[in-house]
Amino acid sequence: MRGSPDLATSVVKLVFLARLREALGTSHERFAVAGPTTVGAIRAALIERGGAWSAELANGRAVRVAVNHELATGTTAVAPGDEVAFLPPVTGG
Amino acid sequence: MRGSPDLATSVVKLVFLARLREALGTSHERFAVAGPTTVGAIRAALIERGGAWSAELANGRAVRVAVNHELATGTTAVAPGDEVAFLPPVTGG
Amino acid sequence: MGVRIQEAPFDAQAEADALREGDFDVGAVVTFTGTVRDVNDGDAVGTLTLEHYPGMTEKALEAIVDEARERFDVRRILVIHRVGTLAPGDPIVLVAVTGAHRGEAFDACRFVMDYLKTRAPFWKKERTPSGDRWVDARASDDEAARRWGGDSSADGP
Amino acid sequence: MGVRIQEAPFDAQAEADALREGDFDVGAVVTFTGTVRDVNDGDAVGTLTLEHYPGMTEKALEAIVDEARERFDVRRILVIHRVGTLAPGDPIVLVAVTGAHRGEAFDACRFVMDYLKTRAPFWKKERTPSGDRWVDARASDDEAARRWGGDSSADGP
Repeated sequence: MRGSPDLATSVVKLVFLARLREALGTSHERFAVAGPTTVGAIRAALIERGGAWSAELANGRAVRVAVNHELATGTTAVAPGDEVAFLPPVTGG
Repeated sequence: MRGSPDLATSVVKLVFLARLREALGTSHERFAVAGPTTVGAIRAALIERGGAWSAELANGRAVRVAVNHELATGTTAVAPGDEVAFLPPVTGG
Repeated sequence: MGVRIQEAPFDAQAEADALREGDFDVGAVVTFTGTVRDVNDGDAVGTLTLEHYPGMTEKALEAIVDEARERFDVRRILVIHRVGTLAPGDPIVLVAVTGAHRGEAFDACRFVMDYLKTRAPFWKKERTPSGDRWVDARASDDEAARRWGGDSSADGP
Repeated sequence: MGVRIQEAPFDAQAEADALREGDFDVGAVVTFTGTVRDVNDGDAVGTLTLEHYPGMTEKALEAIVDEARERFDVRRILVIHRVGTLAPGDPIVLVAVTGAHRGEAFDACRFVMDYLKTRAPFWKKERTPSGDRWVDARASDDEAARRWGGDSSADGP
Protein backbone atom coordinates (compact mmCIF):
# COMPACT_ATOMS: atom_id res chain seq x y z
CA MET A 1 0.00 0.00 0.00
CA ARG A 2 1.22 3.43 -0.85
CA GLY A 3 1.11 6.35 1.54
CA SER A 4 -0.67 8.69 -0.86
CA PRO A 5 -3.80 10.52 0.31
CA ASP A 6 -5.98 8.63 -2.20
CA LEU A 7 -5.23 5.37 -0.43
CA ALA A 8 -8.87 4.32 -0.32
CA THR A 9 -9.16 4.41 -4.08
CA SER A 10 -5.82 2.84 -4.92
CA VAL A 11 -6.55 -0.57 -3.50
CA VAL A 12 -8.80 -3.43 -4.49
CA LYS A 13 -10.32 -5.71 -1.89
CA LEU A 14 -9.61 -9.36 -2.65
CA VAL A 15 -11.83 -12.04 -1.10
CA PHE A 16 -11.12 -15.78 -0.97
CA LEU A 17 -13.95 -18.20 -0.29
CA ALA A 18 -14.33 -21.71 1.09
CA ARG A 19 -11.61 -24.14 -0.06
CA LEU A 20 -9.57 -21.28 -1.54
CA ARG A 21 -9.63 -19.39 1.76
CA GLU A 22 -8.27 -22.42 3.56
CA ALA A 23 -5.68 -23.29 0.94
CA LEU A 24 -4.39 -19.70 0.76
CA GLY A 25 -4.62 -19.16 4.51
CA THR A 26 -6.48 -15.87 4.23
CA SER A 27 -10.07 -14.71 3.74
CA HIS A 28 -9.28 -11.28 2.27
CA GLU A 29 -6.58 -8.74 1.61
CA ARG A 30 -6.15 -5.19 0.41
CA PHE A 31 -4.40 -5.37 -2.92
CA ALA A 32 -2.59 -2.29 -4.25
CA VAL A 33 -3.26 -1.28 -7.85
CA ALA A 34 -1.76 1.57 -9.85
CA GLY A 35 -5.11 2.32 -11.50
CA PRO A 36 -7.70 0.54 -13.62
CA THR A 37 -6.73 -3.06 -14.27
CA THR A 38 -8.35 -6.42 -15.10
CA VAL A 39 -9.27 -9.63 -13.37
CA GLY A 40 -6.66 -11.44 -15.44
CA ALA A 41 -3.87 -9.05 -14.41
CA ILE A 42 -4.67 -9.42 -10.71
CA ARG A 43 -4.87 -13.20 -10.99
CA ALA A 44 -1.51 -13.27 -12.80
CA ALA A 45 0.06 -11.19 -10.02
CA LEU A 46 -1.26 -13.59 -7.38
CA ILE A 47 0.01 -16.63 -9.30
CA GLU A 48 3.50 -15.05 -9.33
CA ARG A 49 3.58 -15.35 -5.55
CA GLY A 50 4.17 -19.07 -6.08
CA GLY A 51 3.37 -21.85 -3.59
CA ALA A 52 -0.33 -22.32 -2.84
CA TRP A 53 -1.12 -19.16 -4.85
CA SER A 54 0.17 -20.55 -8.11
CA ALA A 55 -1.19 -24.03 -7.35
CA GLU A 56 -4.72 -22.84 -6.54
CA LEU A 57 -5.14 -20.00 -9.03
CA ALA A 58 -3.27 -21.43 -12.06
CA ASN A 59 -5.17 -21.13 -15.29
CA GLY A 60 -7.07 -24.35 -15.81
CA ARG A 61 -8.06 -24.58 -12.14
CA ALA A 62 -11.83 -24.37 -11.66
CA VAL A 63 -11.85 -20.94 -10.04
CA ARG A 64 -14.52 -18.35 -10.74
CA VAL A 65 -14.00 -14.68 -10.15
CA ALA A 66 -16.61 -12.11 -9.19
CA VAL A 67 -16.18 -8.34 -9.36
CA ASN A 68 -18.49 -6.45 -7.01
CA HIS A 69 -20.61 -9.59 -6.59
CA GLU A 70 -21.06 -10.19 -10.33
CA LEU A 71 -19.39 -13.12 -12.08
CA ALA A 72 -16.55 -11.89 -14.25
CA THR A 73 -14.06 -13.12 -16.85
CA GLY A 74 -10.33 -12.54 -17.23
CA THR A 75 -10.90 -9.41 -19.28
CA THR A 76 -13.38 -7.82 -16.87
CA ALA A 77 -12.22 -4.35 -15.80
CA VAL A 78 -11.32 -3.73 -12.16
CA ALA A 79 -11.08 -0.23 -10.71
CA PRO A 80 -9.64 0.89 -7.37
CA GLY A 81 -12.25 0.36 -4.66
CA ASP A 82 -13.71 -2.72 -6.33
CA GLU A 83 -14.16 -6.06 -4.55
CA VAL A 84 -12.72 -9.05 -6.41
CA ALA A 85 -13.64 -12.49 -5.09
CA PHE A 86 -12.14 -15.86 -5.95
CA LEU A 87 -14.67 -18.69 -5.72
CA PRO A 88 -14.33 -22.46 -5.96
CA PRO A 89 -17.08 -24.29 -7.88
CA VAL A 90 -20.32 -23.90 -5.92
CA THR A 91 -21.87 -26.85 -4.09
CA GLY A 92 -24.98 -25.55 -2.35
CA GLY A 93 -28.55 -26.73 -2.42
CA MET B 1 -84.65 -60.16 -12.93
CA ARG B 2 -85.58 -63.80 -13.19
CA GLY B 3 -86.93 -65.83 -10.31
CA SER B 4 -84.40 -68.66 -10.66
CA PRO B 5 -82.47 -69.83 -7.57
CA ASP B 6 -79.15 -68.64 -9.07
CA LEU B 7 -80.36 -65.06 -8.94
CA ALA B 8 -77.20 -63.80 -7.32
CA THR B 9 -75.07 -65.04 -10.21
CA SER B 10 -77.40 -64.07 -13.04
CA VAL B 11 -77.14 -60.33 -12.54
CA VAL B 12 -74.43 -57.77 -13.09
CA LYS B 13 -74.19 -54.68 -10.91
CA LEU B 14 -74.11 -51.53 -13.00
CA VAL B 15 -72.70 -48.34 -11.45
CA PHE B 16 -73.07 -44.82 -12.86
CA LEU B 17 -70.73 -42.11 -11.62
CA ALA B 18 -70.77 -38.31 -11.39
CA ARG B 19 -72.35 -36.56 -14.42
CA LEU B 20 -73.65 -39.90 -15.76
CA ARG B 21 -75.37 -40.66 -12.47
CA GLU B 22 -77.18 -37.33 -12.61
CA ALA B 23 -78.04 -37.53 -16.30
CA LEU B 24 -79.38 -41.10 -15.97
CA GLY B 25 -81.08 -40.43 -12.66
CA THR B 26 -79.63 -43.49 -10.94
CA SER B 27 -76.40 -44.45 -9.20
CA HIS B 28 -76.64 -48.23 -9.75
CA GLU B 29 -78.89 -51.04 -10.84
CA ARG B 30 -79.01 -54.82 -10.96
CA PHE B 31 -78.86 -55.82 -14.62
CA ALA B 32 -80.04 -59.27 -15.66
CA VAL B 33 -77.77 -61.29 -17.94
CA ALA B 34 -78.33 -64.73 -19.45
CA GLY B 35 -74.70 -65.70 -18.87
CA PRO B 36 -71.26 -64.45 -19.84
CA THR B 37 -71.43 -61.31 -21.96
CA THR B 38 -69.30 -58.28 -22.84
CA VAL B 39 -69.08 -54.61 -21.97
CA GLY B 40 -70.14 -53.76 -25.51
CA ALA B 41 -73.29 -55.91 -25.33
CA ILE B 42 -74.37 -54.33 -22.03
CA ARG B 43 -73.73 -50.84 -23.32
CA ALA B 44 -75.75 -51.60 -26.49
CA ALA B 45 -78.67 -52.84 -24.37
CA LEU B 46 -78.60 -49.65 -22.30
CA ILE B 47 -78.48 -47.45 -25.41
CA GLU B 48 -81.62 -49.24 -26.68
CA ARG B 49 -83.52 -47.78 -23.75
CA GLY B 50 -83.42 -44.47 -25.62
CA GLY B 51 -83.72 -41.02 -24.03
CA ALA B 52 -80.85 -40.05 -21.73
CA TRP B 53 -79.46 -43.56 -22.01
CA SER B 54 -78.85 -43.37 -25.72
CA ALA B 55 -77.73 -39.73 -25.48
CA GLU B 56 -75.20 -40.35 -22.71
CA LEU B 57 -73.86 -43.77 -23.67
CA ALA B 58 -73.84 -43.49 -27.47
CA ASN B 59 -70.63 -44.65 -29.07
CA GLY B 60 -68.46 -41.59 -29.52
CA ARG B 61 -69.39 -40.15 -26.14
CA ALA B 62 -66.40 -39.92 -23.81
CA VAL B 63 -67.48 -42.67 -21.44
CA ARG B 64 -65.06 -45.13 -19.89
CA VAL B 65 -66.14 -48.46 -18.55
CA ALA B 66 -64.58 -50.38 -15.67
CA VAL B 67 -65.21 -54.05 -14.86
CA ASN B 68 -64.55 -54.93 -11.25
CA HIS B 69 -62.62 -51.66 -10.82
CA GLU B 70 -60.34 -52.21 -13.81
CA LEU B 71 -60.66 -50.10 -16.96
CA ALA B 72 -62.16 -52.17 -19.76
CA THR B 73 -62.90 -51.99 -23.48
CA GLY B 74 -65.98 -52.97 -25.48
CA THR B 75 -64.75 -56.54 -25.88
CA THR B 76 -63.96 -57.09 -22.22
CA ALA B 77 -65.81 -60.13 -20.86
CA VAL B 78 -68.44 -59.66 -18.16
CA ALA B 79 -69.68 -62.55 -16.03
CA PRO B 80 -72.68 -62.69 -13.70
CA GLY B 81 -71.72 -61.14 -10.36
CA ASP B 82 -69.34 -58.62 -11.91
CA GLU B 83 -69.54 -54.88 -11.27
CA VAL B 84 -69.60 -52.75 -14.42
CA ALA B 85 -69.13 -49.01 -13.93
CA PHE B 86 -69.73 -46.20 -16.42
CA LEU B 87 -67.39 -43.26 -15.83
CA PRO B 88 -67.25 -39.78 -17.35
CA PRO B 89 -63.75 -38.44 -18.13
CA VAL B 90 -61.96 -37.95 -14.81
CA THR B 91 -61.24 -34.46 -13.47
CA GLY B 92 -59.51 -34.91 -10.12
CA GLY B 93 -56.25 -33.51 -8.81
CA MET C 1 -45.51 -44.88 0.67
CA GLY C 2 -49.25 -44.94 0.58
CA VAL C 3 -52.48 -43.72 -0.83
CA ARG C 4 -55.26 -42.05 1.14
CA ILE C 5 -58.65 -40.66 0.20
CA GLN C 6 -60.24 -38.51 2.86
CA GLU C 7 -62.61 -35.63 3.50
CA ALA C 8 -60.39 -34.07 6.17
CA PRO C 9 -57.71 -31.51 5.37
CA PHE C 10 -54.09 -32.67 5.49
CA ASP C 11 -50.92 -31.16 6.90
CA ALA C 12 -48.53 -31.36 3.94
CA GLN C 13 -45.45 -30.67 6.04
CA ALA C 14 -46.26 -33.27 8.70
CA GLU C 15 -46.91 -35.78 5.92
CA ALA C 16 -43.64 -34.97 4.14
CA ASP C 17 -41.72 -35.12 7.42
CA ALA C 18 -43.23 -38.52 8.24
CA LEU C 19 -42.37 -39.72 4.74
CA ARG C 20 -38.65 -39.05 5.18
CA GLU C 21 -38.54 -39.91 8.89
CA GLY C 22 -35.53 -42.04 9.75
CA ASP C 23 -34.53 -42.31 6.09
CA PHE C 24 -31.14 -40.60 5.97
CA ASP C 25 -30.52 -41.55 2.37
CA VAL C 26 -33.04 -38.89 1.38
CA GLY C 27 -31.56 -35.76 -0.16
CA ALA C 28 -34.65 -34.47 -1.95
CA VAL C 29 -38.28 -34.03 -0.95
CA VAL C 30 -40.66 -32.79 -3.65
CA THR C 31 -44.27 -31.98 -2.86
CA PHE C 32 -47.13 -30.96 -5.07
CA THR C 33 -50.27 -29.50 -3.54
CA GLY C 34 -53.27 -28.85 -5.74
CA THR C 35 -55.60 -26.14 -4.47
CA VAL C 36 -59.06 -24.90 -5.39
CA ARG C 37 -58.92 -21.82 -7.60
CA ASP C 38 -61.66 -19.22 -7.33
CA VAL C 39 -61.98 -18.95 -11.10
CA ASN C 40 -62.26 -21.69 -13.72
CA ASP C 41 -62.85 -21.13 -17.43
CA GLY C 42 -63.72 -17.54 -16.69
CA ASP C 43 -66.39 -18.13 -14.04
CA ALA C 44 -66.20 -17.49 -10.33
CA VAL C 45 -66.15 -20.72 -8.34
CA GLY C 46 -67.92 -20.76 -4.98
CA THR C 47 -67.38 -24.33 -3.86
CA LEU C 48 -66.13 -27.49 -5.44
CA THR C 49 -67.48 -30.95 -4.69
CA LEU C 50 -65.24 -33.94 -5.32
CA GLU C 51 -66.64 -37.40 -5.90
CA HIS C 52 -64.79 -40.68 -6.34
CA TYR C 53 -65.55 -44.33 -7.02
CA PRO C 54 -64.75 -46.15 -3.77
CA GLY C 55 -62.73 -49.26 -4.40
CA MET C 56 -61.60 -48.38 -7.90
CA THR C 57 -60.07 -45.02 -7.01
CA GLU C 58 -57.75 -46.49 -4.36
CA LYS C 59 -56.65 -49.22 -6.78
CA ALA C 60 -56.02 -46.68 -9.54
CA LEU C 61 -53.89 -44.50 -7.25
CA GLU C 62 -51.92 -47.50 -6.05
CA ALA C 63 -51.28 -48.56 -9.65
CA ILE C 64 -50.02 -45.06 -10.49
CA VAL C 65 -47.69 -45.05 -7.47
CA ASP C 66 -46.41 -48.53 -8.37
CA GLU C 67 -45.71 -47.43 -11.91
CA ALA C 68 -43.86 -44.33 -10.66
CA ARG C 69 -41.71 -46.47 -8.37
CA GLU C 70 -40.88 -48.73 -11.29
CA ARG C 71 -39.92 -45.86 -13.57
CA PHE C 72 -38.02 -43.64 -11.15
CA ASP C 73 -35.33 -44.23 -8.56
CA VAL C 74 -37.08 -42.75 -5.55
CA ARG C 75 -37.50 -43.76 -1.91
CA ARG C 76 -41.13 -43.17 -0.90
CA ILE C 77 -44.28 -41.78 -2.47
CA LEU C 78 -47.43 -40.55 -0.74
CA VAL C 79 -50.71 -39.50 -2.35
CA ILE C 80 -53.56 -37.93 -0.40
CA HIS C 81 -56.67 -36.87 -2.29
CA ARG C 82 -59.63 -35.19 -0.66
CA VAL C 83 -63.29 -35.73 -1.49
CA GLY C 84 -66.39 -33.83 -0.43
CA THR C 85 -67.04 -30.11 -0.62
CA LEU C 86 -64.13 -27.67 -0.71
CA ALA C 87 -63.78 -23.88 -0.94
CA PRO C 88 -61.35 -21.74 -2.96
CA GLY C 89 -57.89 -21.92 -1.40
CA ASP C 90 -58.50 -25.37 0.07
CA PRO C 91 -55.93 -28.06 -0.74
CA ILE C 92 -57.35 -30.90 -2.86
CA VAL C 93 -54.44 -33.24 -3.40
CA LEU C 94 -50.94 -33.83 -2.06
CA VAL C 95 -48.24 -35.83 -3.81
CA ALA C 96 -45.01 -36.12 -1.83
CA VAL C 97 -41.91 -37.94 -3.05
CA THR C 98 -38.59 -38.54 -1.32
CA GLY C 99 -35.44 -39.62 -3.08
CA ALA C 100 -31.68 -39.56 -2.94
CA HIS C 101 -31.47 -36.99 -5.74
CA ARG C 102 -33.75 -34.26 -6.99
CA GLY C 103 -34.14 -35.15 -10.66
CA GLU C 104 -35.89 -38.46 -10.08
CA ALA C 105 -37.97 -37.04 -7.22
CA PHE C 106 -39.23 -34.19 -9.44
CA ASP C 107 -39.99 -36.61 -12.28
CA ALA C 108 -41.83 -39.07 -10.06
CA CYS C 109 -43.95 -36.35 -8.43
CA ARG C 110 -44.91 -34.87 -11.78
CA PHE C 111 -45.58 -38.29 -13.29
CA VAL C 112 -47.96 -39.20 -10.46
CA MET C 113 -49.87 -35.93 -10.88
CA ASP C 114 -50.08 -36.26 -14.68
CA TYR C 115 -51.38 -39.81 -14.44
CA LEU C 116 -53.69 -39.03 -11.54
CA LYS C 117 -55.29 -36.26 -13.61
CA THR C 118 -56.12 -38.65 -16.45
CA ARG C 119 -56.51 -42.05 -14.79
CA ALA C 120 -57.75 -41.71 -11.23
CA PRO C 121 -61.56 -41.77 -10.91
CA PHE C 122 -62.32 -38.40 -9.35
CA TRP C 123 -64.86 -35.91 -10.60
CA LYS C 124 -65.29 -32.24 -9.75
CA LYS C 125 -68.51 -30.32 -9.68
CA GLU C 126 -68.32 -26.54 -9.38
CA ARG C 127 -70.85 -24.22 -7.86
CA THR C 128 -70.83 -20.98 -9.87
CA PRO C 129 -73.15 -17.94 -9.93
CA SER C 130 -74.84 -19.45 -13.00
CA GLY C 131 -75.41 -22.81 -11.33
CA ASP C 132 -73.69 -26.12 -10.67
CA ARG C 133 -71.64 -27.75 -13.39
CA TRP C 134 -69.42 -30.78 -13.79
CA VAL C 135 -65.88 -29.80 -14.71
CA ASP C 136 -64.82 -30.90 -18.19
CA ALA C 137 -61.69 -32.97 -18.67
CA ARG C 138 -58.83 -30.96 -20.16
CA ALA C 139 -57.04 -31.89 -23.34
CA SER C 140 -53.89 -30.42 -21.74
CA ASP C 141 -54.06 -33.11 -19.06
CA ASP C 142 -54.17 -35.86 -21.66
CA GLU C 143 -51.15 -34.29 -23.34
CA ALA C 144 -49.28 -34.09 -20.05
CA ALA C 145 -49.86 -37.79 -19.40
CA ARG C 146 -48.91 -38.78 -22.94
CA ARG C 147 -45.55 -37.06 -22.58
CA TRP C 148 -44.45 -39.95 -20.34
CA GLY C 149 -44.79 -42.32 -23.27
CA GLY C 150 -47.09 -44.83 -21.61
CA ASP C 151 -49.77 -46.69 -23.52
CA SER C 152 -53.07 -44.89 -23.93
CA SER C 153 -55.17 -48.03 -24.34
CA ALA C 154 -56.58 -47.40 -20.88
CA ASP C 155 -58.73 -44.79 -22.60
CA GLY C 156 -60.78 -47.66 -23.94
CA PRO C 157 -62.65 -47.80 -27.22
CA MET D 1 -41.55 -13.93 -3.65
CA GLY D 2 -38.30 -13.61 -1.85
CA VAL D 3 -34.90 -14.90 -1.02
CA ARG D 4 -33.61 -15.63 2.46
CA ILE D 5 -30.33 -16.96 3.81
CA GLN D 6 -30.44 -18.03 7.42
CA GLU D 7 -28.94 -20.35 10.01
CA ALA D 8 -32.29 -21.19 11.57
CA PRO D 9 -34.45 -24.09 10.41
CA PHE D 10 -37.52 -23.25 8.34
CA ASP D 11 -41.09 -24.52 8.41
CA ALA D 12 -41.70 -25.46 4.78
CA GLN D 13 -45.46 -25.71 5.22
CA ALA D 14 -45.83 -22.36 6.94
CA GLU D 15 -43.70 -20.79 4.21
CA ALA D 16 -45.72 -22.40 1.42
CA ASP D 17 -48.98 -21.39 3.11
CA ALA D 18 -47.79 -17.81 3.44
CA LEU D 19 -46.72 -17.83 -0.21
CA ARG D 20 -50.21 -18.63 -1.47
CA GLU D 21 -52.05 -16.68 1.23
CA GLY D 22 -54.91 -14.67 -0.20
CA ASP D 23 -53.96 -15.63 -3.76
CA PHE D 24 -56.98 -17.57 -5.00
CA ASP D 25 -55.66 -17.81 -8.52
CA VAL D 26 -53.22 -20.45 -7.25
CA GLY D 27 -54.01 -24.01 -8.26
CA ALA D 28 -50.57 -25.52 -7.81
CA VAL D 29 -47.95 -25.33 -5.08
CA VAL D 30 -44.67 -27.13 -5.71
CA THR D 31 -42.00 -27.34 -3.03
CA PHE D 32 -38.52 -28.75 -3.11
CA THR D 33 -36.67 -29.39 0.14
CA GLY D 34 -33.05 -30.45 0.02
CA THR D 35 -31.88 -32.42 3.03
CA VAL D 36 -28.51 -33.57 4.38
CA ARG D 37 -27.81 -37.21 3.49
CA ASP D 38 -25.79 -39.34 5.88
CA VAL D 39 -23.66 -40.74 3.06
CA ASN D 40 -21.90 -38.94 0.21
CA ASP D 41 -19.61 -40.56 -2.35
CA GLY D 42 -19.53 -43.68 -0.18
CA ASP D 43 -18.45 -42.04 3.08
CA ALA D 44 -20.50 -41.49 6.21
CA VAL D 45 -21.25 -37.82 6.79
CA GLY D 46 -21.35 -36.59 10.38
CA THR D 47 -22.10 -32.91 9.90
CA LEU D 48 -22.16 -30.52 7.00
CA THR D 49 -21.07 -26.90 7.19
CA LEU D 50 -22.46 -24.47 4.64
CA GLU D 51 -20.69 -21.25 3.78
CA HIS D 52 -21.82 -18.43 1.51
CA TYR D 53 -20.51 -15.11 0.19
CA PRO D 54 -22.67 -12.47 1.87
CA GLY D 55 -23.86 -9.88 -0.61
CA MET D 56 -23.18 -11.90 -3.72
CA THR D 57 -25.20 -14.94 -2.72
CA GLU D 58 -28.40 -12.95 -2.16
CA LYS D 59 -27.91 -11.21 -5.52
CA ALA D 60 -27.31 -14.51 -7.28
CA LEU D 61 -30.46 -16.06 -5.80
CA GLU D 62 -32.53 -13.01 -6.73
CA ALA D 63 -31.21 -13.19 -10.31
CA ILE D 64 -32.18 -16.87 -10.50
CA VAL D 65 -35.68 -16.14 -9.20
CA ASP D 66 -36.06 -13.25 -11.65
CA GLU D 67 -35.02 -15.47 -14.53
CA ALA D 68 -37.49 -18.16 -13.44
CA ARG D 69 -40.29 -15.60 -13.32
CA GLU D 70 -39.38 -14.43 -16.81
CA ARG D 71 -39.33 -17.96 -18.23
CA PHE D 72 -42.36 -19.45 -16.49
CA ASP D 73 -45.92 -18.31 -15.90
CA VAL D 74 -45.99 -18.61 -12.11
CA ARG D 75 -47.35 -16.49 -9.29
CA ARG D 76 -44.75 -16.41 -6.49
CA ILE D 77 -41.36 -17.97 -5.78
CA LEU D 78 -39.58 -18.31 -2.45
CA VAL D 79 -36.04 -19.53 -1.82
CA ILE D 80 -34.66 -20.17 1.67
CA HIS D 81 -31.11 -21.49 1.98
CA ARG D 82 -29.51 -22.32 5.29
CA VAL D 83 -25.88 -21.74 6.25
CA GLY D 84 -23.88 -22.96 9.23
CA THR D 85 -23.52 -26.48 10.56
CA LEU D 86 -26.21 -29.07 9.81
CA ALA D 87 -26.69 -32.77 10.64
CA PRO D 88 -28.00 -35.62 8.48
CA GLY D 89 -31.75 -35.26 7.99
CA ASP D 90 -31.66 -31.48 8.41
CA PRO D 91 -33.25 -29.41 5.65
CA ILE D 92 -30.76 -27.26 3.72
CA VAL D 93 -32.82 -25.46 1.13
CA LEU D 94 -36.46 -24.78 0.31
CA VAL D 95 -37.77 -23.67 -3.07
CA ALA D 96 -41.52 -23.05 -3.13
CA VAL D 97 -43.45 -21.98 -6.22
CA THR D 98 -47.12 -21.16 -6.62
CA GLY D 99 -48.90 -20.95 -9.95
CA ALA D 100 -52.24 -21.28 -11.66
CA HIS D 101 -51.25 -24.61 -13.25
CA ARG D 102 -48.89 -27.39 -12.28
CA GLY D 103 -46.69 -27.66 -15.36
CA GLU D 104 -45.16 -24.21 -15.07
CA ALA D 105 -44.90 -24.47 -11.28
CA PHE D 106 -42.95 -27.76 -11.55
CA ASP D 107 -40.69 -26.30 -14.24
CA ALA D 108 -39.98 -23.12 -12.31
CA CYS D 109 -39.17 -25.00 -9.10
CA ARG D 110 -36.81 -27.35 -10.87
CA PHE D 111 -35.21 -24.53 -12.84
CA VAL D 112 -34.47 -22.59 -9.66
CA MET D 113 -32.88 -25.65 -8.03
CA ASP D 114 -30.80 -26.51 -11.11
CA TYR D 115 -29.49 -22.96 -11.39
CA LEU D 116 -28.99 -22.59 -7.66
CA LYS D 117 -26.81 -25.71 -7.69
CA THR D 118 -24.50 -24.27 -10.33
CA ARG D 119 -24.69 -20.49 -9.87
CA ALA D 120 -25.40 -19.61 -6.25
CA PRO D 121 -22.27 -19.09 -4.15
CA PHE D 122 -22.65 -21.74 -1.44
CA TRP D 123 -20.03 -24.25 -0.42
CA LYS D 124 -20.38 -27.43 1.61
CA LYS D 125 -17.76 -28.96 3.87
CA GLU D 126 -18.38 -32.46 5.18
CA ARG D 127 -17.13 -33.96 8.39
CA THR D 128 -16.41 -37.65 7.75
CA PRO D 129 -14.62 -40.33 9.80
CA SER D 130 -11.53 -39.70 7.66
CA GLY D 131 -11.58 -35.94 8.25
CA ASP D 132 -13.13 -32.76 6.90
CA ARG D 133 -13.43 -32.24 3.17
CA TRP D 134 -14.92 -29.70 0.81
CA VAL D 135 -17.61 -31.22 -1.37
CA ASP D 136 -16.74 -31.36 -5.07
CA ALA D 137 -19.04 -29.85 -7.65
CA ARG D 138 -20.95 -32.46 -9.61
CA ALA D 139 -20.84 -32.74 -13.38
CA SER D 140 -24.48 -33.91 -13.16
CA ASP D 141 -25.44 -30.51 -11.73
CA ASP D 142 -23.84 -28.71 -14.67
CA GLU D 143 -25.75 -30.98 -17.01
CA ALA D 144 -29.01 -30.32 -15.18
CA ALA D 145 -28.52 -26.57 -15.55
CA ARG D 146 -27.51 -26.83 -19.22
CA ARG D 147 -30.74 -28.65 -19.99
CA TRP D 148 -32.57 -25.31 -19.66
CA GLY D 149 -30.62 -23.99 -22.62
CA GLY D 150 -29.25 -20.88 -20.94
CA ASP D 151 -25.84 -19.46 -21.77
CA SER D 152 -22.94 -21.01 -19.91
CA SER D 153 -20.65 -18.00 -20.16
CA ALA D 154 -21.17 -17.43 -16.44
CA ASP D 155 -18.62 -20.21 -15.98
CA GLY D 156 -15.97 -17.69 -16.94
CA PRO D 157 -12.78 -18.36 -18.81
